[in-house]
This record gives sequence, C-alpha cells and structure tokens, in this order.
Amino acid sequence: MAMLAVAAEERPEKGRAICEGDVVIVYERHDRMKAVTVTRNGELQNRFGVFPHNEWIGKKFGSQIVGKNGAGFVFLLAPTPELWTLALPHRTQILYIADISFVVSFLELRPGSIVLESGTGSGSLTHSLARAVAPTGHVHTFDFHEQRANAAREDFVRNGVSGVVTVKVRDIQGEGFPEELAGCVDGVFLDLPQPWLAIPSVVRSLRSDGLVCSFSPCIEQVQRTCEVLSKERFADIRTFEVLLRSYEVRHENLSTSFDCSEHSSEQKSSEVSTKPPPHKRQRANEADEKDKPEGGLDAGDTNGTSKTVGEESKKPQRQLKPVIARPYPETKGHTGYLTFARQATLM
Amino acid sequence: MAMLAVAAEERPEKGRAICEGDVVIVYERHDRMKAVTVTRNGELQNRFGVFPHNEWIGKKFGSQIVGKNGAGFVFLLAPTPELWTLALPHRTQILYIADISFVVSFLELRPGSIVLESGTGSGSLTHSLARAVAPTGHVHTFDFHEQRANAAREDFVRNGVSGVVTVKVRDIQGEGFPEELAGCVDGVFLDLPQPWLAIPSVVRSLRSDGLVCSFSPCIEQVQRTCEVLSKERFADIRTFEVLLRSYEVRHENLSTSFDCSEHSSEQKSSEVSTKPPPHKRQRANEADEKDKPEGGLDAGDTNGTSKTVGEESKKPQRQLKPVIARPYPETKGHTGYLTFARQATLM
Amino acid sequence: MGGENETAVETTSTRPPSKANMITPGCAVLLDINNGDKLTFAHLNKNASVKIGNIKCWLDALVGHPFGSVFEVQSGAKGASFVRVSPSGADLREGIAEKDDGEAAGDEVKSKDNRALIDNNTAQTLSAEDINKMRTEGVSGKEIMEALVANSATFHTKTAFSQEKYLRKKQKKYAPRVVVRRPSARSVCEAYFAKDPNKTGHLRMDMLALILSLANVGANAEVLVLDMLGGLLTASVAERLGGYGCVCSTYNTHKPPTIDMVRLFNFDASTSSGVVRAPVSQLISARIENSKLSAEAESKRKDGDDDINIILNETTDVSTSGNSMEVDGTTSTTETVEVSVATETTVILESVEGERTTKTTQILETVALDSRLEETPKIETESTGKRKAGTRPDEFEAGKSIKPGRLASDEDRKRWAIQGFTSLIVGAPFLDPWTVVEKLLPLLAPSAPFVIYHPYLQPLAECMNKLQSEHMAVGLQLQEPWLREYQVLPSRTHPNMQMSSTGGWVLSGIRINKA
Amino acid sequence: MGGENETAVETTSTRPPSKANMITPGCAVLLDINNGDKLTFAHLNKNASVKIGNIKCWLDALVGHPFGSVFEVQSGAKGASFVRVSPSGADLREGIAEKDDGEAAGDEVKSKDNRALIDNNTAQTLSAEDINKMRTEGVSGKEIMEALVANSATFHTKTAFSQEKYLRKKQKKYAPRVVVRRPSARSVCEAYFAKDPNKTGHLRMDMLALILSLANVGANAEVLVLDMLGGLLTASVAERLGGYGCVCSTYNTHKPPTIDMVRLFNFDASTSSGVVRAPVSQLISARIENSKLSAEAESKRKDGDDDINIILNETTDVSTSGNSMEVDGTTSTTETVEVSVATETTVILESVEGERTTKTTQILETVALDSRLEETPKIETESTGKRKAGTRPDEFEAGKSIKPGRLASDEDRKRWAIQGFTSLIVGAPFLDPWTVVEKLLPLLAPSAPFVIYHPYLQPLAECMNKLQSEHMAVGLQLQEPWLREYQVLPSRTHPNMQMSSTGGWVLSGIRINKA
Repeated sequence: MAMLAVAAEERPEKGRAICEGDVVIVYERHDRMKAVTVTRNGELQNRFGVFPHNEWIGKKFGSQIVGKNGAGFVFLLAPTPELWTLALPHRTQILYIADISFVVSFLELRPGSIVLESGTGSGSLTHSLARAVAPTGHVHTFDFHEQRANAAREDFVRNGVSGVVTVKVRDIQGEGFPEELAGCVDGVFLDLPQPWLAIPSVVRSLRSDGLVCSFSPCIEQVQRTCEVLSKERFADIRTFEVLLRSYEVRHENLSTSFDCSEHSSEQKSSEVSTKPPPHKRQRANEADEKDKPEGGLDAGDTNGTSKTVGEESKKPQRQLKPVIARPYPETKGHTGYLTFARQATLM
Repeated sequence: MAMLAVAAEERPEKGRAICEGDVVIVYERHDRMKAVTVTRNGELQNRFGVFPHNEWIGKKFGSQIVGKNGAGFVFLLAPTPELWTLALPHRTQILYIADISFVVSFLELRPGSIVLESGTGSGSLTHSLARAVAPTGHVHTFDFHEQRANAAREDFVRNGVSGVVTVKVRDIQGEGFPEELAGCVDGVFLDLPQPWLAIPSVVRSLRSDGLVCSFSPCIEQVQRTCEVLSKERFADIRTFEVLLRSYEVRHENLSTSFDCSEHSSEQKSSEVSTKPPPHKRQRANEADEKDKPEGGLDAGDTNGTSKTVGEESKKPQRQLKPVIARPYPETKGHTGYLTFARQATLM
Repeated sequence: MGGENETAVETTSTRPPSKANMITPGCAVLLDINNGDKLTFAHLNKNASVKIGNIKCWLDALVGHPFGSVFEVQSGAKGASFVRVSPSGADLREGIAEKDDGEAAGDEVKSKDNRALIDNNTAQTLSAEDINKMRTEGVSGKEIMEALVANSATFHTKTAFSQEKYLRKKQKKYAPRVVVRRPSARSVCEAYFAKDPNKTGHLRMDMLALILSLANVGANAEVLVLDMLGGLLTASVAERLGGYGCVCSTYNTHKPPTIDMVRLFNFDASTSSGVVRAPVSQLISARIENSKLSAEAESKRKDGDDDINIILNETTDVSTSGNSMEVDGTTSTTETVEVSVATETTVILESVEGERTTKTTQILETVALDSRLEETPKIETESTGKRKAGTRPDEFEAGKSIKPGRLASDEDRKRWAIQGFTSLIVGAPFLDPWTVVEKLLPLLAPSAPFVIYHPYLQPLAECMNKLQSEHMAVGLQLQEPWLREYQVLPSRTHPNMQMSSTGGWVLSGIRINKA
Repeated sequence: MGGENETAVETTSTRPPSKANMITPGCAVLLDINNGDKLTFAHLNKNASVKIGNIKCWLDALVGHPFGSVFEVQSGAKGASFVRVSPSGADLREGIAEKDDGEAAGDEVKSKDNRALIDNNTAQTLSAEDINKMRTEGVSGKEIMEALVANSATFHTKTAFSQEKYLRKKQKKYAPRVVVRRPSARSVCEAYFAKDPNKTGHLRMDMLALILSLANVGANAEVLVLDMLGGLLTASVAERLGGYGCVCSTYNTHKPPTIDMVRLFNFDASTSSGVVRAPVSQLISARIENSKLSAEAESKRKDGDDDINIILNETTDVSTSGNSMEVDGTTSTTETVEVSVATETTVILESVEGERTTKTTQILETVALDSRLEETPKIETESTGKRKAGTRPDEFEAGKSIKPGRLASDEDRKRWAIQGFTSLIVGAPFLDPWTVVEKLLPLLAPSAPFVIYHPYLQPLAECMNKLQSEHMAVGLQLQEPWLREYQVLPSRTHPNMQMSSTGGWVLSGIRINKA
C-alpha cells in the first residue's frame, strides 16, 4: 500500500485489502503505533500478543486484529503522512502536524508544484510535501548528513513516495541549491541553523511570486533571516507561530448537593462522603492521563481483551454523567517560528 | 467611598451606603462604566437618562438606579482597582488585569511592603499596588512627565489611596531611584523604554531577596534587560507573557435533524428552512458581539427599560436551548513581556 | 520505483507553463489595498473598476502582469487607473526624511520621546483644498506626500517611528497601493476571516490547513465534504486535487447551500470537473444497497476456519444494517426522488441568481469586504451593497461551468458505494456534529480519516464521546489550533497586539472496520 | 487626605524589621533542589534532614541565613550537610572549559554541528567506582567535575551548548544545589502546580493572582472562601490581608476539608488569627435572620415617595426569602448543631493526624514532591511516602494555633450577617458552581465581587447563564488565563518548549442589590 492514492479507476474493485509488501500502520493506541511492512510468514510481537502477517493479508485496511494469545488487539491502518509522522523513527527533531499543515498550505503547493526542502531530517515534512505535489510535481530534498539522507531515501521508497521525491546530500548553507533548478521553483522550505545563509540561493531558485518558508526555534534566527529577506526584496514577509491544544473528553459528575445544613440530613451527608475525597479522585484521573498522554483515547480503543456486545450493558449508567472536555495539562509550548516570504514580482 | 477597605469595626453599622463625596463607578455595561464623584445637586446624563446624584445618596452600593426619563438604568458600584482600570482616563497605554495581577503576585507584595514604580502612566497599576501594601506599606511612583504625575496624584487623592502612594516627577532612566530608599525596598516595577538603564539603581534600592519586574513590549528590550540583570548578579531571572481569553455564553440550538431524505418528510424539511440561513443568523450574532465586545454581558445587564417579574414568562422557552461558551473572536494578542528577577542574597 | 533520482530534474519540464502566474482577462483576483486594510475579490471582466475613495479606478491595467504585482492609483481626468510600481518602497521615508537618518536607527527607538509633544493640529499649512487641487491636476501621490512633509511644522520633531506612521497614513490616503494576489485556499480563507468571517464559519487559515492534512487530501483522493462555509472547503479540496480525483460536496437541505467561492479559484477545466455535488440521501441509499450485496457475497464466500474474523465481520454487518434501518423508511422513495432533486437544484440556483441586482452592464464583479481601518479612504465597487462571490459567470473563460459543481453521475455514485470515500470533511456550524457523523461515516472506506470542524467545543466533545462509545473510530483527537503572528522589525519585535482568540475546534479520527 | 507626600518616606521606618527575610528555627522553607528539578517543603525542626540520593543532609546549617541563599551539598563522614555558596556560578564552564571560549559565543550557536558526532559511551575514562571513592573522601563537587572533564575524550569536541548541558548534568549529580525559598502564595502555588497539581485543583499561579485581584483582596477585607484546594486559597488571602481583616474558610461537608497549606506560610500571630472557619449553614442562617430583621425595619422606615425604589427593594426581599425557603427546613436545627460542629471538627482533625506514621522522633517534616527529571539523584525524606504539609505543629514558634483557622466567633457571624462579606472566592473542582454560588452569593455585601474558579469550562458557562437569567450580578466575565515562560539567552531566545495548556477558567462578577 503506497502512501499516495491511485486513481479510482486503478483501484481494485474490492477496495483496499492488505497485500504482501504493503506498509501498514499497526495502531495500538493514539500515541503508540508502528509502521510494518507485510511479509509472508512475518510476525509482529508486542504486549498485546503475537500477530502473524499471514493473517493480515486479504484483510481490509482499518480491520481489528486479535493477537494469537488473545491478550489484546491492534488495528491495521493504511499509511498517511499524518500517521507516518506519529510512527516514524526520529533521527532528528521532527516537525508535527500543526507546523506541517501550515507550511504546506502557506506555500500554496498543489499537484505539479516544484518544492525544495533543506534539511530532510527524519522526513516527517517530506511526505506531506510529496502528497501535495504528486503526481506531476516534485520534491527535491537535501541534507548534509549522508547517513540521514540514505535512511530517508529508504523510507521514501518503502512508503511509495520516491516517484516524486529526490534526496541529495548537500550543504545548502554552504553551497546553496543546485543551479539547474533556478527560476522554476514554486516553494522552498528551510530548516537550517543559519537560514539567512541560504537566502541568496533561494532568490535564484524561486519563480516570480514563489514562496519561501524558514523554520527556526529562536527569535534571533528569525530576526536575522527577516533582515536578509528584506534586503533581498522579498515581499509579504510574515512570521507565525502555530500550536495545537488537545482535549480529553470524560464523564464528570459534579455534585449538585451543596448541602448547607450538614446535620439535618444524614442521608445526603453520607452520600457526599462515599465519593472518594477530591485528592484521591483526582489522583486516579491523573493516572489515566499518564496512560493516555495525547488526543482522545476512545473506549473502542482501550486495549486488553476484545469487547463485544456483552459490554453494552455497562453503558447506560455511564451515559448519565455529563460529557466534559478539558485540555490535557501539558502541551507543546513552542516548536519554532515560521517565517514566510514571497519572491518579489519585479517589473 | 475610598477604594481601600476600612476595618470592620470602623464601618457603619448599616453597611456601605453612598455619601456625598464618594466616588462611585456608574456601570452601564461591562465595557462601559464611569467613575463619578457624588456631589449634592450633581447630575449625570447618559444615553439611559438623567440621574440626579441626590437620589443616590443613602442608597447602598450595588443598587440599580432608573433614569429620570425612564430610558434605562445603571448600577452604582463601589470602586475597586479593577473597576478603576476599566473606567480610568487613558493618558498612556495602560496595564490591564492579567498583567497587573501577575505583577502584584509575583512581586510577593503584602501589607507593609515598600514598592517603587516607574513610570506612573495613567496609574492603572498603582491602585493595585496600593491595595496590596496598605495600610502600613507604601508605593513610591515616578513619572518624568509632570502633567501626567499631577493628574495621577489627583486620581489617588480622589480614590482615597494617597495615604499609601507618593507620586514624584523624576526621570528614572536618567537619575535612578532616590538614594534615601536604598536597601529597604521590597519590590520594583519598571515600565520604561530602556529599562536596562535603571537596573543599577534597582540594585541599590532593593533589599536582599527583593524582586524587580520589568514590563516591555519588544523582545529586544527584554534581551538587553536580561543581559544587564545577569551581569548585576540577579537570581531567578524569568520572563513571562500573560494573556486572558474571554468567553461569551449563549444559547445555541444545533439542529439534530440531519435529514438524509429531504423529500420523504416535507414537514421536517420546511422546519429546517424556517430557520434563517446560516449567513444571516451569524450576521445577527455578530451584530450582538460588536455591541458587546468584552466579557459576559448578562441578561440583567441588558439596558433599556427596567425588567421585572412580568418578563419571566419568556424564559422557559429560552432555557430549552443548551448553553454554550465560545471565546470572543478578537483578543489582545500581546501586551508586553514581564521579566522578573530577585536581588541576589550575597554572602 | 527505482531510478527516480535520475528523472527528477526533468519533471520540471512537465509542469504546466507559468501562465497560471499571469493575470488574464476574466480571471478572479484578490485586491489587497493598502496592505490589508481592504481586501476585495474581483473578476477582471471588461471595463471592470473599483472605487477608491471617490475615485473610480479601472482594472484593465492589471491584465498581462504577473500575480504579486504592485500598483498605485494614478489620477486622471475621467477617473483613475492603476499604474504598476516597483514592489520596493517599504521605507517610506526614503528620500523624504533623510535628514533624520543620523539618529540611531536600531537601539534607541524611543530616544525622542513624547515629553515635549503637544499636538495642536496647526502643524500642517497645506489645506484640504490645496491637496485636492493637486490631485485633480494629476500630481502623483509621492509628490503630494513630499509637499505635506515640506509644509509640516512638526514632522522633523517626530521620532523616526512617528514619521513612518505619519507617512504611511498619508500614503494610504493620497497614493493607495494595491497588490494583486492570486486567490488560493490560503488567501481566500485569510481574506474572509479578516473581513467577513461569518461567511466561512470563522474558519481560520491554520484550521483549514490542519483540516486538509488530517483528511489526507491529495491527488486521486475522493473526498466527501459537507460544506456550509460558502464553498471554501470544497474549493480548497479541489485545489489540492489539482484535477486528479474528486470532491463530492454533499447536502441534505432542500436548497443546496452555495459553494460559489469555488469560482474565485481560477480552476482549469480538469480541476473544475472534479467538483461534484450530490444529496446525502442518494449517497446513503447507494451505499446501503452495495453493503447488502457485498454482505451476501461475503457470507457465501466465507469458510469457517477463522472464528474471530467471522465475529468481526458480523459485527460490521450489524452496524451497517443498523444504519440502514434508520433511513429504511425513506429508502423506497429515494429512487424516484433522484431526478426531481437534480431538476430542482438547478431551479433553485437560478432563483438565487435572480436575487441579485440585475445590472448586467459590464461592471466589476466584486465581493467587497469591510475595512476595519477607518482612516482609509472609502472603497466601493459600483455594485450596490454586498454580493455573492463570482455571481456573474457568463464572462468567465471557457471551460468553467456556469454553476460550480456538476451533479454526480451514476458511475460516481456507484464507485463511491463500492469503494467508499477516501475521507470526509464536515464544516456545518449549525448542525449537531454527531447527527451528521452518524450518517456520513458509513460512506467512508475503512481506514479513511474524517475531520469535523466546529466553532464550539462542547458539541464536538459530545460527538467524540459518542464515537468512542459506539466504537466507530480510532485515533480520535479533539484539538484547537493556536496561531500568532509577529512583527519582526529591528528593535521592535513582538507578537501582534491583536490576535484571533480561537480557530475553532476540530475532531478527527479514522474510521475502522469493527463497529 | 492632604499632606501625605511629606510623610511618605518616613513610612519606611514603620515597616516590620526584615526578620521575615531570615531563615529561623522551626520555620517552613521551600527547598528548590537543582533548579526546580525537585521542590520540597520542610519545617526546620531540630535535626531536620533531607536525603539527596543516598546521602542524608542535615538542614540545621540553613538557619540564620537569609531566604534566597544558595547551598551546596558537602559530603562528610556521617551524612552530608549544606554549605552556603556564592549565588553566582551560572556559567558552569567557568574555569573548566576556557579553551573553547574563543569560539563565537553569540551568533554561531550551531557552528559545531552534529555532523561528525558519534556517541559511543567510551569517552569517559573515570569509572563509577573512582567517582564514588572521591566522594566518600570528601572531594568537592567542583573537583569531581573537573576530574570528569579532564578524563573525557569528547568534551572538547562538543559545542559550547553541549558542554554546558554536560556540566549541568554532572553538577546535579555530584554537587546538587539547593536554593532556600520563602514560601509565599506565588511560590507554594507554583511548586504544587509543577509537582503535585491535584492537591491544588490544577490552580496555576497566574490564575491564583487573577483570583486575588478579581476578589479585591487587600487589608481589612472580609473574604468568604470555599477552599477545596488544600488551603491554598485561604492562605493566599490571609497573606494579602497581612493581619488586617479576615478570611472565613467555609465548608459544607461533615469533615471540613483540610486547609493545612496555611502552615507553610510562616504567618505571624495576627495574620494567623485572621484565618477563621465556619460551616456554611451557620453563615446562611445568621444572614437570613438578619435580612428578616432589617427588611422589617426597612418597611417601617419607608415613605411612599419613590415608587421605583420600592419595587426594587421588594424584589430584593423576594429573592432573599426565596433563599431562606430553601434552607428553611433546617434553620431550626442549626442553632443546636453549632456546638457539636465545633467539637467534631477538632476530633476529625486529630484523627487525620492519627493517620500519619507516628514516628514522633525529631525528623524533617516535608512534603516531598515528585521529580520530573529522571537523571536527577533520587531525593527522599526520612518520612515514608507522602504526607500532608506541616502536620507536626508542636515545634512551631509561639503564636501559631495547632490547627490552622480558629472557629468563627458569635461576633464574627453577627458582623458578617449584618455587613456581608466583602468578597467571595470559590475553589471547589468537584461541585457544580451554580449550586454553590446560589447559596453563597446572598452572604455577600451588595457591590461585592465574587470569583469562581473551575478546571472545566462548561459548568461555569452554565453557572454564568443562570446568574444572567436570575439577574443576580453585573460585570460577569468568564475568562481563561494564558501563561508562557521564555528562555532568554544570547542567540537562544524562545518560549519554553513545554507549557501548561490551561490555567482553568474563572467566572467573576459583582453582586447587585436588585435580584
């Protein structure tokens, strides 16, 4: 299963079924997933049991698979750039969806666009760039670190995006982008320690009205980059920060018996005290959270033994409590500043 | 009515009744209020009618007063530093409650503390500093602009905080804080264009373990200030940004009839279409918002004619719709950076 | 998959010519007047014009220049026209206030402070009439500004910062600048959010970007969209498809909601043909029909060696028929309704057109968006009041359909029924999300992502809870984006003083097989 | 009010002596170990100690130094003790890595990049045993670090940034530093939020600051607090009162919730005596009784010349009696219950004490807070497991009551009944806000502000709606604070990479006369 979609006409009549050689995302939990290439007689082992690949072949993507020893189950998902970002091996600090989606959108990429990226890093952004420009565009990505470039190249081949992605080893800060691309590039993405050094080369590469984006964690890098962009007559120089706040959803029954006469009704009073005291209750909730650090962990998601209709009987009681949302306590406070600029349209 | 509370024993038995000479906050709406000094035969005129002060005298603070011509009503509130911040005349950019409360708390002020402020500006922060250090502490506030200092001094007298506040005209960046306060100051607040110039004087003024706070809109000011603080051996140099997001609460009935067979039930279909189309409905909401730009505008707040029990009959219908909260669309995105540091406790 | 490195650079030759970057007759443009003070969409029909202040400016001059070009208003005898200028000139003081350049530029921003400043409004000796006279005489904006500075008693006592502020204000008034931008998902979204956010359900550009990523939108996708945001979602998906794959903009209302924003995007023929409309009822009944058929086939195919598998598949079947039950009462009528829907749709769209002011003279087609800056000269289009985007398609270049979005064909519906959509995007601020998702989720292929935008938190929280307890999805996430823009200038770097307080909330997840 | 300018400077002489800034025997301190890695409260009783790693460190050495002093662990034969060090030493590389200082400090942060970096863990030639031997021999932390650098093959190939990171790690392990901080509302709140947020209902320091401002807390206030956050609200209010006025920490439960955090604040006698406890029922019945009396007096006083005024006052009366009806059935019993509550409270608090490990030897009383940094040496106190703050009051300095908060006296209750409280603060994460506010708001003086903190949005939204429709308040605001800390370092300035996502929500308003 390649990450890039094929035309409807070329899809198998029966929809997406898992084949040998496919990459599947084995989903345990929102924050725990793994990319696995399906091989005949292959086997995946995790805390939920043993999963022979042979049982996967022919199943539809999105299927739930129960482990051999019955300890639990996983889901087999079709790979997407978003899932890959959550599953990929970190060779460097990576970009996450908030920055990635904003970059792709702000660079105004579309099928047919030519885009440059430096550095390749772990390839987290590259897959999203590839999806945006496929099938007729191209991503040229550069990293000065040879091992990293090779590892990324392997990932691109494995995920089926290598048709629109070229990886090269090159020090963009030192050498700039290759001359042969000059003037025909729609978008450039820089994630470099000294992005200002690469700007003259960006000017040569971009077409008129083309866009560049520079990602930097520190404001000093931004200040210096903006200065050079301004000197190079870029238009619409804009700097942003994007973040995401994730919410958990839970059932919480706030007590509405604020009994102001605690001795008149012993019944009510004891009712209140049978609830665990605030600290203990919160502690228990906290434990849940640590187990589910990100995003909504759904009930259908709770691993362990497979749940079926028999479980339904427990629900009604739970449904009585109101549903309430609150942000997870900790969140990313900063990833980096995104500076965009548009190649001047000269007269 | 002075802004600072008096001891319970000294309060009139009957509670807070409005007297001649009191400052009252005339509250029209959350974002529209005015500080008025009550004078015999005085008169307030606004869009809700004419309000003779004589009718106010003897009323309790918190009372609703109906205008002479019956066009509407206002509330007479006891002044607080928070209400003053919303009602004061802006002679400069002022600090608002998010920054003010954080500064007062982080400087660890309490009754008896000695605190320095520069510049005084419109005196928005000064009133909160005064409340925090009263009745035994003192606020020494400085502004280089004479007119501004005089205007602020008048405000402090009028609001009854002048017993704990001294205003002086002085260029703190140039001259530093007065020598006679050296070593006995608990906290210093700087709102200066070049705060780093004042730091050496802050070192002389603060007691051991005393705190300084510098407020600056630009990061370059912060960078330079932190550098100097570090050089002057301040401990715990920390920089923050604080903001507030305000929510509006409204009744919103989301349609739960997602009718997938629009012709099978003409009844339902017409039900849907009797609702105003999305754009128009939203436009109407937006108009509300523009009229109520900040904070929760409460029903009891809606000005116009006085509403009494007769209105109650309209309520039940309204109550059926779920209550829903959402942030007001626009908010302050930045006020300034707050840098705190602690005078080193030297051996 | 091998050998792609060698062919890489050659792909540049296969990309479409950069004609897309040129402003062509009839195309839609986004006019950014005075650096965002006013944003206006226009279709460059013949004799199109825009009013800036009292001056009518002809737009013909824009054609033939590349997108991103900067124009300045040049007064003439009968109205004014746009003259292309150099994009530089960011420093307005250039050549005007040179004598103050010695003053420290970087560090001491406030070295001239407002201690001595008394503004008595008598500083300017040029009268309003003087200036008007200059303007009718065709004196350029730059020359007027120079005259203003020369006749100002206080200009040179101001700080560099104040000088720049003063000049910027005057420039906006006497020499308005217009940047002609190419409408794109990003720029259209940003323009509406800034000037008329109700039209697009307060959808912020970072939220739109997030939605398109979460929904895995790319070439060859088949995306189901419930778009009650004026067409912004539909058009943004179509832009990413670029002519490969298709976006089905569905609806459940008698009158399909407008998706006219699609017209602002200057799509080529193949991209336009990827925009399809279909009522929800058709999609659901086709899908149910197919499910029944395949369930039968499946149960015949089944051999008994995989117990768990059977259980799982049975569960799926139960869920599907559960869905079918809910609409079962209507399934029988759907077939006969199909045609009438198609007909009616056309009628309705025409009647919407009928509502427009029917001034059919060749004037500018614009969506005038409100200006937030009061000091800006009033800019008005000749059309009275606000209108829908691109409501006059007759003068569009060939290849554009009259109404955006063709109706889904039988093959389309059959394909979707069999394969399912590859993703779902919902933007319906006045519908309860769960009600919508419950109906639309079964139309997705398994493992397909779905994304629900909503301007309120609580309805999505309840929807998420339902999806959890019904075991319909994995990877559920309820998120709120946060976006902040910065002013980065020497010694004056800080976040913008005003910001949007929320981009709304988005619930996303992946549809699974097991119900 | 005149003449205050002249007396201003003299007020400095009236302020209490700076004894408050000295660490005294028995006082509570906040130990900040290794720059926030671990935060621990301790009462400096005789022979108090803290375990850092495996080493027991005696705390006696802290006494007599001012708050803010920095100490380093000095190993000795039988345990280690704290030795005061200079607060400088921020630059750990000072004297250790001087040879790299030529390398550009500011600009080229990453000029040594990780291109060539291969970390094979064989770089250090000193073994763990070598280091342990040095430590037991009493070699100082600084000397150990110098030895580590001298024996590292890779140290000088690292970037300045990496070097500092390495040294900081080693310093934490071999020369832990402790800053002794004076507990204050701000520092206690921040410490709990960082290390044990459930104890304080996730109340963040900016939220606490906001609450205290919104509630107009200052000297001479009489503040009603419903504090289910361990006493943090009560103590923070008392700190602001500074011995003037009073905070009434009310409760509706059989067992009053703990407010033991009050003990961490080193309050003097007058401040401590301003902390009062009373059950809600007593406050309400006293207030109702008074309302009835004053309503009667009012109606006698009334003359008929002001029609609207009469209507308004009648409305007030109706609302008040409406409240009284709801608790009316219990009013009769309240009087008799009063005493038994007082007795029971004492018993319960004692039984809570009984739950503690009854090791009554003179050991350190600490609230050990979890460390988030795993590489830090494990620091444990001698007391097993977690305990409540300040549960051993017997060795406290004179003037402190055994349990924080005396019970309200008859005069207190009478005063509150007549005058009303000057403000209300509610921090009860497990109660429905409206239920609470409906009962407590009538206890306020008119025009008094109230503030309700809650960790969820929706319950406050519903409470706000109720307050609106019942016309009980003006100036209603539902707000969420946002706090961000920055790293400000040359060429490395950016917001912290991790942040707290929310400080919760706060609903505030002002009680009005008209109901």
